Amino acid sequence: MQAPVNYYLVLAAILFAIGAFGVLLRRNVIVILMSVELMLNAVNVTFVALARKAQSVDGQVIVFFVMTVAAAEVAIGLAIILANFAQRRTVNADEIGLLRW
Amino acid sequence: MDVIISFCTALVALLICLQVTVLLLWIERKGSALIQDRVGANRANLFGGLLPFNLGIVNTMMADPLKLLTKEDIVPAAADRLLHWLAPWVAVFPLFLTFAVVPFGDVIVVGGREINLQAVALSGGILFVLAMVSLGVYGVIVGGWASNSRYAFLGSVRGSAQMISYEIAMGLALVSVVLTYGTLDLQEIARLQGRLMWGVVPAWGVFYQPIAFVLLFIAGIAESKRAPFDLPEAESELVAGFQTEYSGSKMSMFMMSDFIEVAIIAALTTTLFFGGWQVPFLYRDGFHFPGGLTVAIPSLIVTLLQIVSFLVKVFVFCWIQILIRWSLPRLRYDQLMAFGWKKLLPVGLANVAASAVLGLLLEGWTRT
Amino acid sequence: MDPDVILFWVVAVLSVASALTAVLHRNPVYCALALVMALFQVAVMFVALDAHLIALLQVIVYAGAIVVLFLFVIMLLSLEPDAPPRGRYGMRAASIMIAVVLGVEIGTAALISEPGAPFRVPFDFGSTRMVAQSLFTEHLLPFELTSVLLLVAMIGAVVMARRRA
Amino acid sequence: MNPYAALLINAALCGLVATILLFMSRILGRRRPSKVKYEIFETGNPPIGSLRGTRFPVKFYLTAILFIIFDIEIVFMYPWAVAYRELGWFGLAEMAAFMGILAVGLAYIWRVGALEWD
Repeated sequence: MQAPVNYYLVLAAILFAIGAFGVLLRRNVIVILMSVELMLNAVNVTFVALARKAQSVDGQVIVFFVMTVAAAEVAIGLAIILANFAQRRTVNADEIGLLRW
Repeated sequence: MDVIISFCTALVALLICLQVTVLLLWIERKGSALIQDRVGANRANLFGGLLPFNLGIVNTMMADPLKLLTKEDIVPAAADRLLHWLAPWVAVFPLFLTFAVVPFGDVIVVGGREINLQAVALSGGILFVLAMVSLGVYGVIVGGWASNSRYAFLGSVRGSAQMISYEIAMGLALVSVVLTYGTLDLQEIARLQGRLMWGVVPAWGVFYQPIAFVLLFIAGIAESKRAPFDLPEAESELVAGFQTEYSGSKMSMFMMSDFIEVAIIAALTTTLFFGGWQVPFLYRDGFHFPGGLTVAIPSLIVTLLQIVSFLVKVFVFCWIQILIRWSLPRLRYDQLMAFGWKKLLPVGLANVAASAVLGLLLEGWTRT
Repeated sequence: MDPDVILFWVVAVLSVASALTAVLHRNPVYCALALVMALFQVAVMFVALDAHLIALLQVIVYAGAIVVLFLFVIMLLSLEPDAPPRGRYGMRAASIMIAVVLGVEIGTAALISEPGAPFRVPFDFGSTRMVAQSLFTEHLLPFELTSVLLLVAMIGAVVMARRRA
Repeated sequence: MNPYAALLINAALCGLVATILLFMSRILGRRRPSKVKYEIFETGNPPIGSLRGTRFPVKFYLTAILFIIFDIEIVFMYPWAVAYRELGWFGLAEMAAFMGILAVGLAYIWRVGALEWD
């Protein structure tokens, strides 16, 4: 692998920005969660790229934990969305507003 | 040169996959007839039946796919066109690819060049198989959703829930296999099974991991969505499940994906539990029987024997799956889920724990 | 041109395109499928960066599980495609601005950081055994905490889902 | 040869075959469009209403979520399984604790009845 690690770091930054853009722009909570996933993945790429640069496998191990957090986040996040949808019939972030019901 | 060799092995892997699938189609027809005591498909013939004899197997194998491929292709007006087209492709592609990592022979040396009879020698072979099988869900989900039909939708929701439920049992079975061999490489696993236990019994995985074998086989059958786990396409309830709105070659691709999954499960059980391409007592230079009897065999024949042994084993397991498919009634949905979550999952976890403890204990004993 | 650099550009174009689709498409199902595409590209990046185990696990976990859950929820709620966005131009402009600034900022930080000379990594870098050694010895505590996190997620999801069932 | 290059060749080949298969009916099959043919199949009845808007039991969703949790657990088990001989009893104890905590979760959801389908 000869493509400099920095290339991948920049690509990760772009993906992270796209994810952040989605979180800010979209009103559909499910799509917002997807954008968060994208951001987490961009971070994973950064970890792995830096792990390679530092020649330490730690960065790869952290990806495991990020994956776990992502899975837990999606599970709980979607559970909340579902419970909320049952109550209010909407997935629009503007209309959900309050976290209490 | 490397590229050409790689292309050839890839082609062989794909052809094995396609041929096994087509053969399965025939075996399914004739086998079901055998089981139900009837003659089975015997009408397909060339030139409108002018030939005095029936061409049998070739006929069915040719006629069935040809018929399906020349049907009209229908996309319902209410469907999501792009996804409707995408779904069969997504259903078939990862399954085709799975065969690339299954070794169908040992590494052979031709003209001073080592050729691995495994299209892709991936070090994480088992994980690759698991990943590709887990991608099979997409064909079902996308197909059912894109059709915009109630039957298709119900079938796809049922189907995907079933597939992911049994994937866990499958994953656990694979973990215990990895515990036994200590590697994720399928070729390595096949090679390790060439040893002998106590000098007599071939060290096949099934002797080390019988429970994992049963788990993997059951989970695999559920994964292939065939009876007794054929709820996603239960004819009597859901017409054809997620493939209701498909016709022609797209429908045949969904059908094919089921058959390929049958073949994959057979290939996987063969590789992990029944020695892969190994023939008992056959080594690179010929047979070495435990009594001291030795039969020398040229290496080309050895390779051929190994490939044939792999294919024979695969067909045996395909046949067992077809036997099961035509013998058992369909489960109810609650039974299906309860079986996956309340039986297979705890058994799988217990099996992993037990094999880990036993493995370490046995290793301690052999060391002292 | 070096095949690795070609690979990088292919992956870069594909991943950015699919990420944009995932973020911008109005139909949530398409978003989810584009997200799978983007996550695949990430898996390819992992392979290129010698993280072979992680790459396969990425496909199993993200494509095989997480996005399936997304699709499930979208299907279970039978969501219509979102209405085209109306008004809120300020908000939209602001989010584009923020995203661009963020990307440029992190991107330059990455670029001006010590130039990445191609390293020779050990032959088995990123191998399963190596990752396992690190994961189960050095990172023992986070690993055990992970199980607690998963337990909480499991219980939480069941409680939330059964609330209305 | 790099296995990933081989994988790429394989993927190209498989993708090509799958694509050819996909378009086979368009090429070989004849087309006789009619209105009824393009309707959704509902055993002969004209379809009523739209599918979009009907919802499904939350059970399916719960299955998917439990699947994710156990999938992650299995993902952690693979590296351990590969290296467990080197890790020895210590690694086994770690994994036992990990599995034990998740087994508690399994017991809980079992007790609560989240695994029941009626």
